[in-house]
Amino acid sequence: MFWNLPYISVVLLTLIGISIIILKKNLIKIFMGVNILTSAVNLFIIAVGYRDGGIAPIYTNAPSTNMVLPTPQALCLTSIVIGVATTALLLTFAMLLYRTYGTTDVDKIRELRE
Amino acid sequence: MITDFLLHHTPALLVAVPLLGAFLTPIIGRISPIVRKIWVMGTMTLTSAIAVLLVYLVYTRGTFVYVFGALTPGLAIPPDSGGIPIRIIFTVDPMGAFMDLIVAVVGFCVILYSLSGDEKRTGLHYFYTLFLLLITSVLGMVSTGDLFNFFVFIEISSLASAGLVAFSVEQGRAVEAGLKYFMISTMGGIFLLFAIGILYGQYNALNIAMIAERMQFTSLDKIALVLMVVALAMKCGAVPLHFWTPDAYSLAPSTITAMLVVVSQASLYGLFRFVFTLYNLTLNYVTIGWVIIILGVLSMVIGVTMAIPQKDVKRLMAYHAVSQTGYMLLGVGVGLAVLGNQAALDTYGFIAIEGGLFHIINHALYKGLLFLTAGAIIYRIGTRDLNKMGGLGHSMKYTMIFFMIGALAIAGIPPFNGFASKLLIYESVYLFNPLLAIIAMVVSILTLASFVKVFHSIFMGPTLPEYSKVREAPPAMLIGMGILAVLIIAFGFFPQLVVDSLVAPAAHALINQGSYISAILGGA
Amino acid sequence: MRMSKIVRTGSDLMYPFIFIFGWYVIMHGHLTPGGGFQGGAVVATGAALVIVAYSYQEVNAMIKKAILMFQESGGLVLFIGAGLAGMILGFPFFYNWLANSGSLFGMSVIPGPNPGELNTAGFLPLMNIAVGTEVWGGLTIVILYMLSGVEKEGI
Amino acid sequence: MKKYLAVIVILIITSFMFIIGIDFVFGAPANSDMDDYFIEHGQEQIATNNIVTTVVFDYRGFDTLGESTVLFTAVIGVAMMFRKLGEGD
Amino acid sequence: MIELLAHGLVLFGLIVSAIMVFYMQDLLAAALASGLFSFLISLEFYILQAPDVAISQAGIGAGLTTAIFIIAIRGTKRFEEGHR
Amino acid sequence: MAFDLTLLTGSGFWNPFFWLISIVVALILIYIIYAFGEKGYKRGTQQVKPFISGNPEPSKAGVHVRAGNLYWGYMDALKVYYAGLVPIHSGILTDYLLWLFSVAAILFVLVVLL
Repeated sequence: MFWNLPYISVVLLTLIGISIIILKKNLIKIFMGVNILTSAVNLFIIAVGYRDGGIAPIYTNAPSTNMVLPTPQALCLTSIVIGVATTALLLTFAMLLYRTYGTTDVDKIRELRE
Repeated sequence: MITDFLLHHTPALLVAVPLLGAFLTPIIGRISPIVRKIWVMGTMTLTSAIAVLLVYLVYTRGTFVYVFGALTPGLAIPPDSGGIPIRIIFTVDPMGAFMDLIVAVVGFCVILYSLSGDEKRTGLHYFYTLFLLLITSVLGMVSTGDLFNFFVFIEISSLASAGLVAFSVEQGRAVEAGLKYFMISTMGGIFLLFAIGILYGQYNALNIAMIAERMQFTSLDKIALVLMVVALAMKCGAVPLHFWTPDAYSLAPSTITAMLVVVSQASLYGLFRFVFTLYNLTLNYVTIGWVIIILGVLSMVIGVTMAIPQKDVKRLMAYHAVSQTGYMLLGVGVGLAVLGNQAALDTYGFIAIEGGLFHIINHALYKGLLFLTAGAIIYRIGTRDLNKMGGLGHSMKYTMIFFMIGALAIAGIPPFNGFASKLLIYESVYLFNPLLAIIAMVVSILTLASFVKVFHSIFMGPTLPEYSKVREAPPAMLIGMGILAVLIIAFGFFPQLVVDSLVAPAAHALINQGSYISAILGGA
Repeated sequence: MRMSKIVRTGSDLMYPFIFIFGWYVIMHGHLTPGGGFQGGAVVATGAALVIVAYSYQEVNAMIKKAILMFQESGGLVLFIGAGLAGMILGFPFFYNWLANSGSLFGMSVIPGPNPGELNTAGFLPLMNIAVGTEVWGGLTIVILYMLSGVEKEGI
Repeated sequence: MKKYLAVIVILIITSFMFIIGIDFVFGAPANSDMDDYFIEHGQEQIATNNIVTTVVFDYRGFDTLGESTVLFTAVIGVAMMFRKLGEGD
Repeated sequence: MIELLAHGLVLFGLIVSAIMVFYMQDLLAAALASGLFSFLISLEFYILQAPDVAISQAGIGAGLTTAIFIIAIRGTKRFEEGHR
Repeated sequence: MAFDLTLLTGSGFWNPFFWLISIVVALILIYIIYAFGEKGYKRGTQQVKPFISGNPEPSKAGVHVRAGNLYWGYMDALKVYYAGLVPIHSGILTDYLLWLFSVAAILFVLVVLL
C-alpha cells in the first residue's frame, strides 16, 4: 500500500483536477485543471512502466540492463505535446471570448442555449 | 509497377497523401486562390480514390493488415518476438472499410461544394489545411488497429474540428461554440488516455487484437470500458452528453457541419469497435448493451423533441443529428445485448446490427445533404433564422428538390434510403422489445413533422419582398449536393444490394471477434 | 511592454547558449535523454525569452511569422518525407531504411552498454532534426500569435 | 444544489479511481513482453542507444507523426483565430 | 531510504501545489503554482527513471505552458470573479 | 432485373417496386379527380380571387405563416415537458462537464458493481 504512493497521488490529483474543472467558474482556472488532470494521467502512465531498481532505458554508459519499460515514456512524450497543443488552443479561445464577451466567467458565456 | 506499389501500400497512402497535402497547403495556399483550389481538390480526389481502392481490396480480399515500419508490411508478428505484435498496425477490416467509404464520398462532395461560395471569407488556406487534417484524422481513426494511435487521431480530429467550428471568429458565438466543443472533447480525450493507460498497464499491449486476446475482464477493465464508452458516446453526441452538438453544428460553416457528422460517425465506429472487438463476450454484454440502448432511446426522443421548437435551421438539423444517432445506437445496442444468445442473434440481433450500420451510411449521406442545402440557403439569403425565411421555393428550385430528398430520407419515407434502414431497425427491435420499436416509430413521425415545418417555412409561401433578388445556388454547390442526392435515391432503390455487398460484411466483421484477432495474431 | 536594458542584454547573451544546448539535445537524441521534442521545446523557450525581453513590435520586425510557418511546414514535410522515401525505395512506410546500412547515420552498434556513437541510428537523427525544427517553429509562432492578440488590446 | 451534486459525483468517481490505486502494484508491471522485446532488440535492430527514442521514432514512429500533426493543427488553429488581428494575411 | 523520502516529498509537493492552484484567486499566482506543479512532476518523472519525459515536461510543461498561461492572463483579466 | 430489389428484414420484406406501383396508382387517381374539375376556369380573371365576406384580400406575403407560429398547439400541450427539458441546455460549460462526469459516475456504479 505504501509503495503504491504514486498511484495514490494520481488518484488525489485526479480528484483535485476534476474539482477545479467542475467547481471553478473562471475559464483560465478550468484550463489549469485540465493541465493538472493531463499531468495526473501522464504520471499514471509513467508509474505503470516503472520497475523496482530499474534504470532509464538508455544504453549509453548504463551500469546494468534492468531497465524500466520504454513504451510508457514514449506514450507520455506524445501526450505531453498533445497537452501543450490543447492548452494553447484553449487559451486562444479564452482570449477571443474575452474580446467579445468581456468576461472569462463561464456563467456569463452562455449566449448559445436551448 | 505503380499498380503494385498502390496495391501494397494502400493503407499507408490513405493517411500519408492527405497529410502531405495538409502540410503543404499553408505554403501553397499563399500563392493564389486558384492554385490553392486545384491543390486541395487534387489532394482530396486522390485520397478518395485511394480510399475507394482500399475498400475494394478489403471487400474482395479480406482484412488488410499493414504494419508501419516493418520490412514486410503484411507480417503483423515479427518472427523473433514470441508471438506479439510490436509495431503500429493498420487493420482495415470490412467494418473499417465501410467507414472509409463514407468519409471518402462525403469528403469529396463537401470539398466540391466548398469550391464555390468561399469568396467572402478570409484565411482560407488555414481553413483547407484544417479540413484536410480533419479528413486524415477520420480516415486514421477508422483504419487503425492500435489504441494509442486511435487516441492520437481523435485528438487531431478534436483540434481540427474545434478550429473549424470557430472559423468565423468575428462572431463571438462561433468562438463560444468552439470552446464548448473543444473543452468537452478534451475531457473525452483524457478519459480515453486514462483507459488506454489502464489497459496497457495490465496487458502490456496497445494493439486492439492483442488486448482482446488477453482480456480477462477484471474490475480495472470495467473501469477502462466505462471511461471509453463515456468518452466516445460524448464524441458521437448521445444524450445526455450531446450539449456541444447543437452549438458546434449550428455555428460551424455548413461544409464543416457535414464533415462533423462524419466525425461523430467515426467516434461511433470507435465505440462499436471497442465494445465488440475489444471486449465482446468477456464483458457483461447485457448490461453494456442496455446502456447503449438507453443512450440511444434518450438520444432519439430528446433529440427530436428539442428539435421541434428550434428557430435556427442548422440548430434544428443538429438536434435531428442527435436523434438519428440514437437509431444507430439502438440498432447496434440490441445486437450487443443478444450477442451471447446465438438463436436470438440469428433471428433478429444480426439484422438489428445491419440496420444500425446501414443507418450510419444513410445518415452521413442525407444529413450531409441537408446541411449542405442549409448552407446554400444561408449563403444566398444571409440569415439562418427560420422566422425570417419564406417563399424561397420560387427562386431556388434545385436546392428545394435536394432538401426535399434529404428531408424525406431522414423522416423514413419510402423509397429513400432512410426508410430501408429504419425498417430493418423497427422489425428487429420489435422482436427484441416492442416498446423500443414503437418509440422509434413515434420519433420518426416527429422527425417528419418537424421537417414539414422547416420545408414550409423555408420554401413554401409567396415570394417575400426581401428575397425577390435571390438566385439559385452556384453550380459547384449543386453538383456536390446532387451527388449525395443521387446516392440517396440509389441506396433507397437497391437496399438489398447495399446490405448484401456493403453492410453485411461489415456487420459480420463487427461481431466476429475471432476473425479480427486471427487477422493479426494468426491462427487462434 | 518593454523590459529594461539589463534584461534585454541578458537575454541576448543567453539566447545563443540556449540555442546551442537545444540543438545539442536534438542531435544527441538517439544517445542521451532528449530528442526532437525536448530540444525543440528548449529552443522555443529561448525564443520565448527573447520575445518577452523585447516588446512585441520589435520582435515582430525581427521575425516574420510566414518564415516560421514555412519552417514548421518544412520540418513536417521532412519528417513525412523520410517515411515516404522508404516507400519510394521499395520499403514500407516508416521503415528505417538507413539503419545498419553503413552510409549516413548507418553505423551498427555493439549490443550492451556502451558510450555510443553519433553516426548511428538510421533516419532517427533526421527525424529528430525534422521534429526539432517543427516544434521550434510551431511553439514560437504560437507565442507570437498569442502576444499579437494581447498587444492589439493595448494591455 | 448543483454544488452538492458536483461534490457527490466527484466523490463517486474518486472512490472508483481508488480501485486503480490499489489494484496496480507499483514497481512490478504485470506483463512486460512487448517492452522486453524493445529493450533486447532495439539496440541491434535500429542501432540506437536510447531505447525511448527508438520506440518514439521507429517502433511507434507513426504515432509521432500524428503527434507532430497535433502540434501543427494547434498552430494552424491559433494562427487562424488570430488572423484578423495579426498583420498580413 | 533517502530516495523514498525524496519521492514522498515530491509527491506531497505535487498535491500541495495542485491545491494551491485550486485556492489561489490571483490567476497569475495560480499560473505560477501550476508552473511549480509542472516542475515537480518533471522531478517525479526523473525519479521514476524517465529522463526523456522529464526534460520534455520541464521544457514544455513548466516553461512554455506557464508562458502561454501568463500571456493569456495578460490578454484577459488577472483576478477570478468574486475576488475581494 | 439484374438486382433483387427486395429487402429482407428477417420477419418481413420491402420492395421499392410496390412504392412505384402505388405512385402510379396515386397519379391516376389525381388525374381522375383533376378531370372532374370545372371546365370554365380562366386564369388571371376576377374568378381566381377568393371572396372573404367582401373584405379586401390581404397581400400574399402578409399571410405567410412563419416558423414560430407553426405547431403552436403542440408546444402548448407539452409545455410541462419542455419546461423541464429546455433549462437543462443551460449553455454553461461547467454544467455540461458535470453531465459528462455524472454519466461516468452512473456508469461506474452500473457496470463495475453489477
